[in-house]
Amino acid sequence: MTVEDLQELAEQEQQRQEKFTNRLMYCAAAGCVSCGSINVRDMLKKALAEKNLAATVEVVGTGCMGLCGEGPLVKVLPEGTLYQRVDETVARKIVEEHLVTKTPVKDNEIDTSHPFFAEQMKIVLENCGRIDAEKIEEYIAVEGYAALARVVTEMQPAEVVEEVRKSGLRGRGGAGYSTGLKWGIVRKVQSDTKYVVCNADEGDPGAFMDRSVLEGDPHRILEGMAIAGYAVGAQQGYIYVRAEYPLAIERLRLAIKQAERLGLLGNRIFDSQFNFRIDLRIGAGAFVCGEETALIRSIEGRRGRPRPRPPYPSEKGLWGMPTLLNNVETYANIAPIIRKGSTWFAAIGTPKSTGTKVFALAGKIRNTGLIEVPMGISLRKIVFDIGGGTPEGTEFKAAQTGGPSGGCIPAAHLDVPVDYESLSSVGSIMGSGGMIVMDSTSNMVDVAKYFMDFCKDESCGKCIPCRVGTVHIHGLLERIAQGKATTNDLPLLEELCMMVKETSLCGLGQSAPNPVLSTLRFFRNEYEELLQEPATFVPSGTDTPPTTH
Amino acid sequence: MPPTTTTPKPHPSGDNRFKLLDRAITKHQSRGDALIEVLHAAQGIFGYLENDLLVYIARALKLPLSRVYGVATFYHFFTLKPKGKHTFVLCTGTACYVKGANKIQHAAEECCKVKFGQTTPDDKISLVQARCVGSCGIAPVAVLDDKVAGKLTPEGAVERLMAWKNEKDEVTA
Amino acid sequence: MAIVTLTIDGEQLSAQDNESLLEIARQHKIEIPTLCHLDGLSDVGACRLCLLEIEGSNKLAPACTTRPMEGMVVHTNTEKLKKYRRMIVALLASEGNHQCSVCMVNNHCELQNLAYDTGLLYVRVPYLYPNKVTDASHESFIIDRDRCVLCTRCVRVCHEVEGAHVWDIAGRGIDCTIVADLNVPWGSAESCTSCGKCVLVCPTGALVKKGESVAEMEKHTDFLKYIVTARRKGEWISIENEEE
Amino acid sequence: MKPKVATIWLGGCSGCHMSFLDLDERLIDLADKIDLVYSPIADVKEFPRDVDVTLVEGAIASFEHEELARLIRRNSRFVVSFGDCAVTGNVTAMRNSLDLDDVLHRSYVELADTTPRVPRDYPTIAELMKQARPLHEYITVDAFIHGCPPTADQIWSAVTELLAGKKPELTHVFLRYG
Repeated sequence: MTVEDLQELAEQEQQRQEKFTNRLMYCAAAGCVSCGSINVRDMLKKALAEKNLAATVEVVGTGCMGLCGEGPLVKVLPEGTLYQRVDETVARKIVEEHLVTKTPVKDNEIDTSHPFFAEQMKIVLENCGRIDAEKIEEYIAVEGYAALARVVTEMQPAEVVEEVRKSGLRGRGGAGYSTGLKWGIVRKVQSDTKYVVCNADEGDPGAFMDRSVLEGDPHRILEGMAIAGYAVGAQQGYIYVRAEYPLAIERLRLAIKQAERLGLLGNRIFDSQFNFRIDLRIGAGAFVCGEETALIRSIEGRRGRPRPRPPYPSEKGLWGMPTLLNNVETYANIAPIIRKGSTWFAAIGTPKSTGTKVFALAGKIRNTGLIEVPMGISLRKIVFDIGGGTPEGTEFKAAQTGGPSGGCIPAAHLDVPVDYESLSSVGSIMGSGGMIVMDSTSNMVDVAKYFMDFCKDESCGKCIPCRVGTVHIHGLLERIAQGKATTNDLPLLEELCMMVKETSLCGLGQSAPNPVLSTLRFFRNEYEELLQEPATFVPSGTDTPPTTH
Repeated sequence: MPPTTTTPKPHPSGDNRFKLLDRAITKHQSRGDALIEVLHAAQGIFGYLENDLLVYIARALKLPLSRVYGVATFYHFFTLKPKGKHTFVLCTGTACYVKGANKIQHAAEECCKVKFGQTTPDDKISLVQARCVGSCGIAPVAVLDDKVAGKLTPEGAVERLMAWKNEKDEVTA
Repeated sequence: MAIVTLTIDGEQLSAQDNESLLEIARQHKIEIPTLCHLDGLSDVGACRLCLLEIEGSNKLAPACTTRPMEGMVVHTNTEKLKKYRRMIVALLASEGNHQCSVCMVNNHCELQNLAYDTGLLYVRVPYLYPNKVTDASHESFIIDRDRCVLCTRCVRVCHEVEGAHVWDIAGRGIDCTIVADLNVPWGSAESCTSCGKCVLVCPTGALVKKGESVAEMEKHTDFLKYIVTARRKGEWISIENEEE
Repeated sequence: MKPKVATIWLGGCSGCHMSFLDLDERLIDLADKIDLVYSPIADVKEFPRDVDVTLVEGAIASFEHEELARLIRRNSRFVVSFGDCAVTGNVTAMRNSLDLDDVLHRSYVELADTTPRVPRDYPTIAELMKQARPLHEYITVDAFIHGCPPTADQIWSAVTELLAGKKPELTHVFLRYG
């Protein structure tokens, strides 16, 4: 494969697509599939055959189109008309009315000028809803692998690192470390063997951003990783993906096979000296494996227990070799940065948090689904404009970001810009992209308890504060929720939280108390209302009945 | 009993499934660091990880027994006990939780008289918890024998569980 | 390797930069409490008792796995550290079933000593009173999991020094437990050489010799100094071998 | 007026009280200084009001103990956990991981010499709780005397400090479990 071959492939595919008068894109991501989008596909094909349109209209399964709560979704190209809640009847109507009589199916048409779409900006998800994830040609037709071609044939590794650094891209896994700096560190370490690892162990319950990218645009990850491999001097990559995502695993396997067949992975990529291979490693259900040292352990076939850093994986990672670890969304940003330049990317978002962020919007909100917004957008815009606000008759209470490591942002901070620093200033974190909206019916002590229950179950058990501390924090929350705790228990709860936060070995334990601390900060009254006064000495003569529990 | 033929011996247990497992092990060149991959393969073939199976894997990958046991018990995905005939996987991700998954949990536990993570004594139903199956848009969600049921209610869950419970046992010879 | 100067508790010291802060402090008679650390075994940084405050860092660092840097200013015994250490010991006490009065290593127990050193007057969190398996199937030794603090010294000494790898940890979180082979009774664990090293390095009464009675047994870990395969002083945390 | 002192025996073996008696000749000293208003070694039926210091031996093992603990808290200015069972649960709590019915059956049926019968059947005997737990998990405790049992010296040191109106500072010398 040469650069010219790639261009030729792209043109061929574009020509193939142009032969169709229409392309019907149905959402083949997990959410819509579980609502029956496969039946919709079959009906579309059947109806097309009946109307003799099978040769001129293509039916394409594509990645997540965002509005998961209203699925299954079908998009008609080239018009770009988007249909929601498509069942078999509607599918037939789309063919018979939209395609044949050219009258859109009004009842199911979505107004794409709605803020849900207008306020979004798609970089990571640009191909979701646009291409068939299972066809490498379709990815190539939308400039896929062009960035890799350019990097390998025209740029020095140091230039690639510099370009990524200048883009201001920060790790999308949650912590927000500068991606360019990380790449630079790994590049500079002297070693014959280095590894590039993609963290696709999306464990935050209530987040499915990475899944959507993996299922909807797997080649984007492969390309991002290969560019990273070239930049840091690695020849082998691993994608560590959750076993709970069978479709993503299947699509990745297929994508790797396709890329290898075309020589986009393997030896002498684009006739250069650069060799790069990618293997999959399947996780087995451990949230802690999102922590980088635990993830490395797990790839090595061990119990996924973290170890103290330093040494950092960039120095001693997989099998003791320098290892670059980034998450799915980070790699997904690489190809566009190379293609369109770091200046373009750096102009999006805020000066310190550049680019976009994908959020999985869920909970007590009208429009649930996957959204991609420029950094710095206000929380209010996300919740009320994009999300459409809370359901009828309830009021917004808080938005939870960062999952079990994050915090709740109350109504008073709705105008906070969504960027790394601002979110942490209000006691939450950017996190990997889960955003759960709570309304006036949500009980915050319960929410804190829910997350602590998760953390205690997911604690690996290596360090004492996390192993035992989370159990006690959960127990205290339970007692508080049941009304059995006294006012003495609240300071104990806070002390335990601070202790677990400051003394735990890894990020899981260090951030586990965050949901409790943040709800204590903004909704302390909800805790205090549940507390009793402890029994004390009552001198005779001042008789009040003894306090009973 | 002496072997009657000179063809390659089948696995001592005479179980052909071990051939499949051997293939998975060979694919990874019997490397110890492929333990998790091999356990995945083994569970896929046998349904669960029996002790004998773990011993077999430990020998094949030249790993200490306790390491294999430690790994198999660390990850939620692996199970050392056989699953029930039906599985009810309740999503307890945040979105489902906010939309009342805990009510379904209580109802299901009440109905089956076992806790999540357990199988009913008649081996009919396993209650399993999953941390987010990625269908947050249609929360609360459960996966009933590989079929996703969205916007589930406690009553709906109990109805389906009762159907499983009242299923007649298939006649076994 | 280079020589660096640093300050620990106000004392200016020079040290080799491949030694751990724990080694350096102990060379200078500065006491830092530890539990999972044992000279001669790899360090895992798990018990969090040896955490230190380092000026300019907002995170506490474990002395056993942190290397010195030029100009580092370290505090080993601040009020915050003392409080956290006490809480860690309290958590350990709450997680097991430690009845000192009926323990073979009563008065010779590292956990007891930690409770005294940290001034643990009582355990503020509720005791968990777990149900754990005591196994006396081995001909010479007993494993009493009620008293196990999961320091993994036994796991490490068995793997790193004896090379048998009888022990490992099963389960996760609060359910973690030490198992022999495939969680079999110790007496039927084929890999065990009955060398007894695990018993000697165990800081509590979780691993004991048969035939001793309450408060009779004393552990000694000095033998590790004479075993040449053990980790050399100053070696960086041995990632490849670290068995935990 | 002499300070009023009470001692009470809950879920324990009475070893702490035995150790208290080991104060020997110091007991005579003590008798001059305090008014012992309630104790298993004194014949008082009701736990009195306005006690200055109460030493509680033993864990909270039965519902009666729990009730008593609350009464003690209400009636005492200063409550002291006296001995390891009160402080940690200790030996009394060793049954906690076992099923209560199994424990009762083992003790009162399997090991019975005569009339094997589980005491639960007698309404006059306090019902055991599922677990025996330390005193401070039920009420606020002001001071702790450790040991199984605490030594006479430990008790003396704590008591003299308490009588001087101080919370006993248990230094390394006196802090000991077991």
